Amino acid sequence: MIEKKDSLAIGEYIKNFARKHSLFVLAYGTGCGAIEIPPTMTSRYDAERFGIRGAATPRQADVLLITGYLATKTLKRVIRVYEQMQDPKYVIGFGSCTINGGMYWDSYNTINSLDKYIPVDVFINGCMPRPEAVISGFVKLQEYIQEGKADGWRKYQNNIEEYRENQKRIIKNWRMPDYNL
Amino acid sequence: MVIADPIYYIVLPLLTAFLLPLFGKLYKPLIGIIPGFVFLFLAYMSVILMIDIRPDNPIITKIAGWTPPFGINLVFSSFSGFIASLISIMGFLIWAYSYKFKKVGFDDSLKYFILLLLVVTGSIGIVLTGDIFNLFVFLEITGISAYALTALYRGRDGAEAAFKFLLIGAFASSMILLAIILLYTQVGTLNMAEISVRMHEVDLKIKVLIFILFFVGFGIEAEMFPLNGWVPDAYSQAPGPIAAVFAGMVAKAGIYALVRIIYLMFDLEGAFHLLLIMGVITMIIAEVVALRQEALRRMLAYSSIGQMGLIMIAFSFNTEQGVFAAIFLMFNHAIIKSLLFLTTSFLVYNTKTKLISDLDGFGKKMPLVSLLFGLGAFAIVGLPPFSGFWSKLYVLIAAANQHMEVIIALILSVSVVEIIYYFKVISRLYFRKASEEIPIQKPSLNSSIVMIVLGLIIISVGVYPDLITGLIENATTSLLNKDLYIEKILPGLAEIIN
Amino acid sequence: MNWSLILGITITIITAFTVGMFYGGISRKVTARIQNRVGPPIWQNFLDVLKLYSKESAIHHGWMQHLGPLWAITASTATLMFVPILNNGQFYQNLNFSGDLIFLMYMMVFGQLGMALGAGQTGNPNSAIGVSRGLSQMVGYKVPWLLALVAIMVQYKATSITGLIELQNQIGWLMFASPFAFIAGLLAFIGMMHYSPFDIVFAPSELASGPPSEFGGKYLGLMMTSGSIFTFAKLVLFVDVFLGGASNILELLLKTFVIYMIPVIYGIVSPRYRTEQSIRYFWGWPTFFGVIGMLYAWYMIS
Amino acid sequence: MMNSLFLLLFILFGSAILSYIGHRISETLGNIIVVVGAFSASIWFFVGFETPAEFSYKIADFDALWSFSSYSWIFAALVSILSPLALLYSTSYMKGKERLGTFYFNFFLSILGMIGITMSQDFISLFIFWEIMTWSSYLIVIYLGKDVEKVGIKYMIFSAIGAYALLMGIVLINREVGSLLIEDAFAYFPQIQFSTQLLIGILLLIGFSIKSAMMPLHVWAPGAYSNSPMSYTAVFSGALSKMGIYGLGLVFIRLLSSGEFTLINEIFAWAGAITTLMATFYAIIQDDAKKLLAYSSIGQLGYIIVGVAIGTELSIMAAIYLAILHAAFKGNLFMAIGAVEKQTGSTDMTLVTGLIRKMPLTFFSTLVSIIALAAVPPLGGFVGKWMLYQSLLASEHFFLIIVIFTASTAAFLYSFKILYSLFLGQEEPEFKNIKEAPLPMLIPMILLSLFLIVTGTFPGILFEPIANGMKYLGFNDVNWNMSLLVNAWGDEVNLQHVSMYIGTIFIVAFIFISLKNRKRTRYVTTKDISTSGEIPLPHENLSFKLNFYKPFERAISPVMKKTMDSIYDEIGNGLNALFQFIRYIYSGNGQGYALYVIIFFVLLLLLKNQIFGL
Repeated sequence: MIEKKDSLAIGEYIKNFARKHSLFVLAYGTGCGAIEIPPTMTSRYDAERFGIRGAATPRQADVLLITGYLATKTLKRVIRVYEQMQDPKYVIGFGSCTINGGMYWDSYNTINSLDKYIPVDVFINGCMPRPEAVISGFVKLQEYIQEGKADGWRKYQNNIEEYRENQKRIIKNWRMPDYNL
Repeated sequence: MVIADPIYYIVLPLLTAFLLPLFGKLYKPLIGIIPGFVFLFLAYMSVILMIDIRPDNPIITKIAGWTPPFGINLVFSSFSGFIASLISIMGFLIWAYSYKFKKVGFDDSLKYFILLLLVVTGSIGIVLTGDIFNLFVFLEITGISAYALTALYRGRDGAEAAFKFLLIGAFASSMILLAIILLYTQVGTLNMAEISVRMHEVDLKIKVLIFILFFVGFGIEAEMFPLNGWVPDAYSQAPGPIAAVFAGMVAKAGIYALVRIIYLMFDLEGAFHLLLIMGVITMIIAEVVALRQEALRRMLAYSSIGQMGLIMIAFSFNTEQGVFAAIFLMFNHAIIKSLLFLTTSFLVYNTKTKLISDLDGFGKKMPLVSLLFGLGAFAIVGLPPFSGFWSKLYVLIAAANQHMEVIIALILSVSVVEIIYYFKVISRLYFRKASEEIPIQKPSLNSSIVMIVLGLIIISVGVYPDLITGLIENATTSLLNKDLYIEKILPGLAEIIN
Repeated sequence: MNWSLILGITITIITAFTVGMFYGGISRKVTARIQNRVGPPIWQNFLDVLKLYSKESAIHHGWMQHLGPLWAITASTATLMFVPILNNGQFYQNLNFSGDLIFLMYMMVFGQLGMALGAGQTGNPNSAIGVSRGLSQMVGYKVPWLLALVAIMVQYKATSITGLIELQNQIGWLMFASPFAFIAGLLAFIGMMHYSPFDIVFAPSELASGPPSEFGGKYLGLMMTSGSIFTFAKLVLFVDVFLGGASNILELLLKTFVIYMIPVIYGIVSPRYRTEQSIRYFWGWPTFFGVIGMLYAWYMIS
Repeated sequence: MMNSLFLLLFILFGSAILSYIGHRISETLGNIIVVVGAFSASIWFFVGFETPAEFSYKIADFDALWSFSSYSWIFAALVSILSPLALLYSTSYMKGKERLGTFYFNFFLSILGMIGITMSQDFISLFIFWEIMTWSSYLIVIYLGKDVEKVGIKYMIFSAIGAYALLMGIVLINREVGSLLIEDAFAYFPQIQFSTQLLIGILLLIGFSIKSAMMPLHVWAPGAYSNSPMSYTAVFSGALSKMGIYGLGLVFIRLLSSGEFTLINEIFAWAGAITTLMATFYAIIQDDAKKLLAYSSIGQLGYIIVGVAIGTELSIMAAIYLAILHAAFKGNLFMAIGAVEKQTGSTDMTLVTGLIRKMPLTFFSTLVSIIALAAVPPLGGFVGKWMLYQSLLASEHFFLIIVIFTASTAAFLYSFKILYSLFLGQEEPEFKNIKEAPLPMLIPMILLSLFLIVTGTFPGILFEPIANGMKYLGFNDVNWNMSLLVNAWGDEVNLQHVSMYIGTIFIVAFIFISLKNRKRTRYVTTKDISTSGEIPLPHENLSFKLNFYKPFERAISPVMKKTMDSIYDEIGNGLNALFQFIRYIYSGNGQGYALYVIIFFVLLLLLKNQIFGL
């Protein structure tokens, strides 16, 4: 498998610097939280200052932003989108729903904690978090990237069986080819 | 060469025609065989005669020893001889094609061969005779036997066609007779040569009247518009070989007579103009009408009318090239159109309705016949390397040297129409799936051989036209200098009169 | 082996890349300022490309997609090679004496064709739609562009750019010498830069960024590189033809920047055309000016 | 005597007959005969003529002369290179069809016709060979029996019109010059009075330009090209249409050499340009690959007509170069499409898709030919276009260059469409087990592709014979370089630099992108695309094919309203109505006919003064 790299190597530093300052976000607007993305991106809070910009397709994206609760149906799509992204890739869980199910904690068709199904690098809590919180979450992600600690994608590759197990437990009709391994 | 004498052209077929019933009483198959020998002899004789015939030594036969202008005489010049041999050879081929013609029962075959012999006699007589009244007589022989042949099937349509033919033919004979009478009152002789010498004595108005009578009369035989109402019915109702006879012999005899009259007897400038105009009209209307025909044989009939129009145009130029082209056209048209009619009779016989639309996929069913039909079609629309191309080319060259660009354009645009309807048929024959399987009557061996021979003639003349051009040049010269003709028939008469 | 030539080529490419990247960043900055935002730093595009190159995985749907970006960068650098960067530049003179305008016009579509093939193989409907739009629009803006260039070629009897530059050193800039051709060329140039309202090819909100929508990682990085080089090449070409080229690098930067800002600022304040609207637009006024320019040229030579 | 020219025709005709017989016996034998005959003929053509052979004879007292002029040699070489390849291809393409004997018989006959046209130095044999070529090609066009009435008859009508215009011109030349030798015609033509010169010129031009599908006379071409078997269409569009170009060259440069005919040149140049533009537009909106290629051939021929009609040294050179190249790439394209048709059974671009990984070599040859067609450097098409534009610039045809340049830009649209729709895009399960085309079909395509690639960098290979040929046309000192293009004003394009640079950069970038994290670069199927998380099922076709250029169609819709076809159809209907009316003259009523006779007689009597001038 992939050996742990020495994060002090200069090349790695430059790479991380670049990754950190250019985050192409694929905002997966599932729940109500999606409404917070436009103000984050536009003039009021201008996330582009940090090099954050929207990406059109998962092929180009670095960050998968899950805004809100995930129904089991939606989870399938999210997994597929995540697997279509190119490494290194990061996931930001947005709002309480992604952490513990939030107000849908006992719903029959939503998942409670996103982390069991795809590796989340940064959670932003709140129901729902304001743009300031979102931006601070991104900044946190940038710090992690710089330090090389945002390695959810490696974790996903290493423990793929475990993740698949969890995913298949939720998704009954599993009709997905195995991607990105 | 004692046996080779033009008189046999007339005597033999005539006698045979009258004696044929007796032979039939003796031994029935003779009915089919005897005419064959006659035709064979005629063909052989014409070959022998044509070998050493030149424009300056026509063979002149005086019937019953009376010298012209008092007696009847047959003139076998290069021109008349060429047409006569053409007719006799065609006669032999058509006999060979049809002496076991399935569709004709026995007693019919007796009539059939008698009438065939008579038609040949008449047409050759028209061509060979040097006497105007005699020409009329032969015309009547041809006409009457042609009417009878048209109605040979005794069908309702056949009878109707024959009646139309008869009606219009009657006009022809009466007008020609009237013309002959007027002419006799004017010049007091019936010998064509002498007439042509004495013609300048005739008053112009009467001359024109006589010419118009002749023109209309022979125009009917020569299928000139609008006198050709009989043609489509006659061609489409008569038995297949008979249509070929009409195209190859009767029409040729008619146009021959017309040309003979115009070139030999009347030195009218307007005559050529009239011929040109009528030729153009005939050609255009006939081809255009042929485009809209559904029945195959009617289409062919109209197309042969168009060809006759083309021949008239070529004759009307009154130049050497024009006459050359015209004679070449007559030859080609006789061969090709006969081939087309002979093949068509098989094609049509195997379709229930006689329409073009029934011919789908015959290329598979009857490969030989379809191939030969296609060959004939290619030849008649004038595609190289087939014989039709050369005659068309010569017509165009003649027209060009007359500075008649418009005529060229007309001829060519009409040829486009021709191409359209012939290629419709070809594409149906070969490139359509057969509609339903009906039992096919294959052509018998002799018919196939005849058709193949015709096809070979077409191809060989097309690839190497010099086979035939020599004869045609002789014919041209012998038609064009009439003084030589007169001199040969009536030595010294011209000096006596002038 | 001509080392100085190879060195020159390398430096030219690097210059073009840098300048193109900075221009892109500047345009983003300007956009942000006009929208009353702070906007990214002007070196943002460098970071993006660097990030894309530092991606660790990549996917492709077959050889054509693998070759598409190569094709693009080959074409863009080749275009750059045959455009004289500086007038007197012994240094930047690469191969520009062995190419002329007509050659360049064909060279410029070479890359687009390659990109289109690459995008075609991904099998993504959005890519195909983007390509169809792009090619259609190309036919649109080629007409006034051609009219402008042909007017100049026939008026000054030269098809090589170096010849045109030498000529402009004597008679002054062509944008004043033959103004109508300049107008037509400029309007066509705006379309050529694919900024709004002519950004129907990449239209992010409709087409998911169109042709490149299946390209990620190194492929996207290579495409962005070639895009920046191509931008610079086009700018230099325009400056050479109409603004008399540039004698030193600063002048070149100044002129190209001015020309570059026109489509950018025009784009920020205008919405997006539909494809047939854009084509009809180019066949409208720009073509009219082109025809006027052509007639003017005709009048001048006869 | 067995003249070498005569022998060439003899070989062709013999192989026609033999292949017919052979195919009657067994298909394999027939195919062997076909291939051997074709290749021996072309080998004899290239090897057997060390000395300029001549064969003169008289047919029906016309002088006829066969020999290759250096100009006609080019076209003969074109035919004898392309036709054996097409026949080799055909042996595999036509496998299992019926009536193969007829097909190959006509195929050889049309080759014979083309060779004959190029070798005949007198109008009469030229016309004979022309007609042989025409009717044999007609028989092949309707060979498959697809809408014979419409396409076949249309082709035959237009060919007949062209041929008869030619014939009329020939006859008039015979009258004016008194000989049918082409050289005599050139020599004595200027003495003819001007109006006749004009008439003859126009007639000959019409006759020749119909075969090369010029705009108002082009309507036969799309159907004819797309209906005949592709193996023949390769020759039909590649070589047979060039016969028209050959004739146009003769007429424009040699016959109408005196300066009074510039108007005709202008008219034909514009007609060619309009042809190019409109044909390109029609090609863009086609959905059948055959039809698309047919229209694109018409368009390409338009360029060549422009080049010939302008008539300057450079433009003629460009025209001949483009003619040769068009033969190569369009033959190649038709063969490739034929291969696709053979393997998948359809050329409908909305159905066939994603064949690139199934038929890579076919895709390669298609790609090369498309690049050559679209005139993208560094392949050969660019060279021809460049020379054409330069000649137009130098001869001050400003708006002409705009029109054809726009057309060549629009050509990118259909070029991409044909590549994308057939080979790229989604790979559908129904085409899962398509195999690459068999070897006899591949070899010709590969050879032609290599030819295109080489001529792109070293056009001089072709310039040499072209320069010889132009001596015959009267351009004595044509200067050409092996791989350097120079225009009238001394501006140049160095093709070696171009291709060297492109090659280098391409290789460098290729190495870079292929080596960069090679381990983690993977191939994924075309079903794995970003469809906002949805998973496309195997039967869901996601490729975008139908109305591919709808916006462009909307943009150009005003000029596409009235097609030439509809106009001709209206004319045809009108004529049909007229003929139907005339047909009723023959009412079938005996009394009516009798009445005609009377009326005619009376009319003659009434008009006798006018007719006989009494």
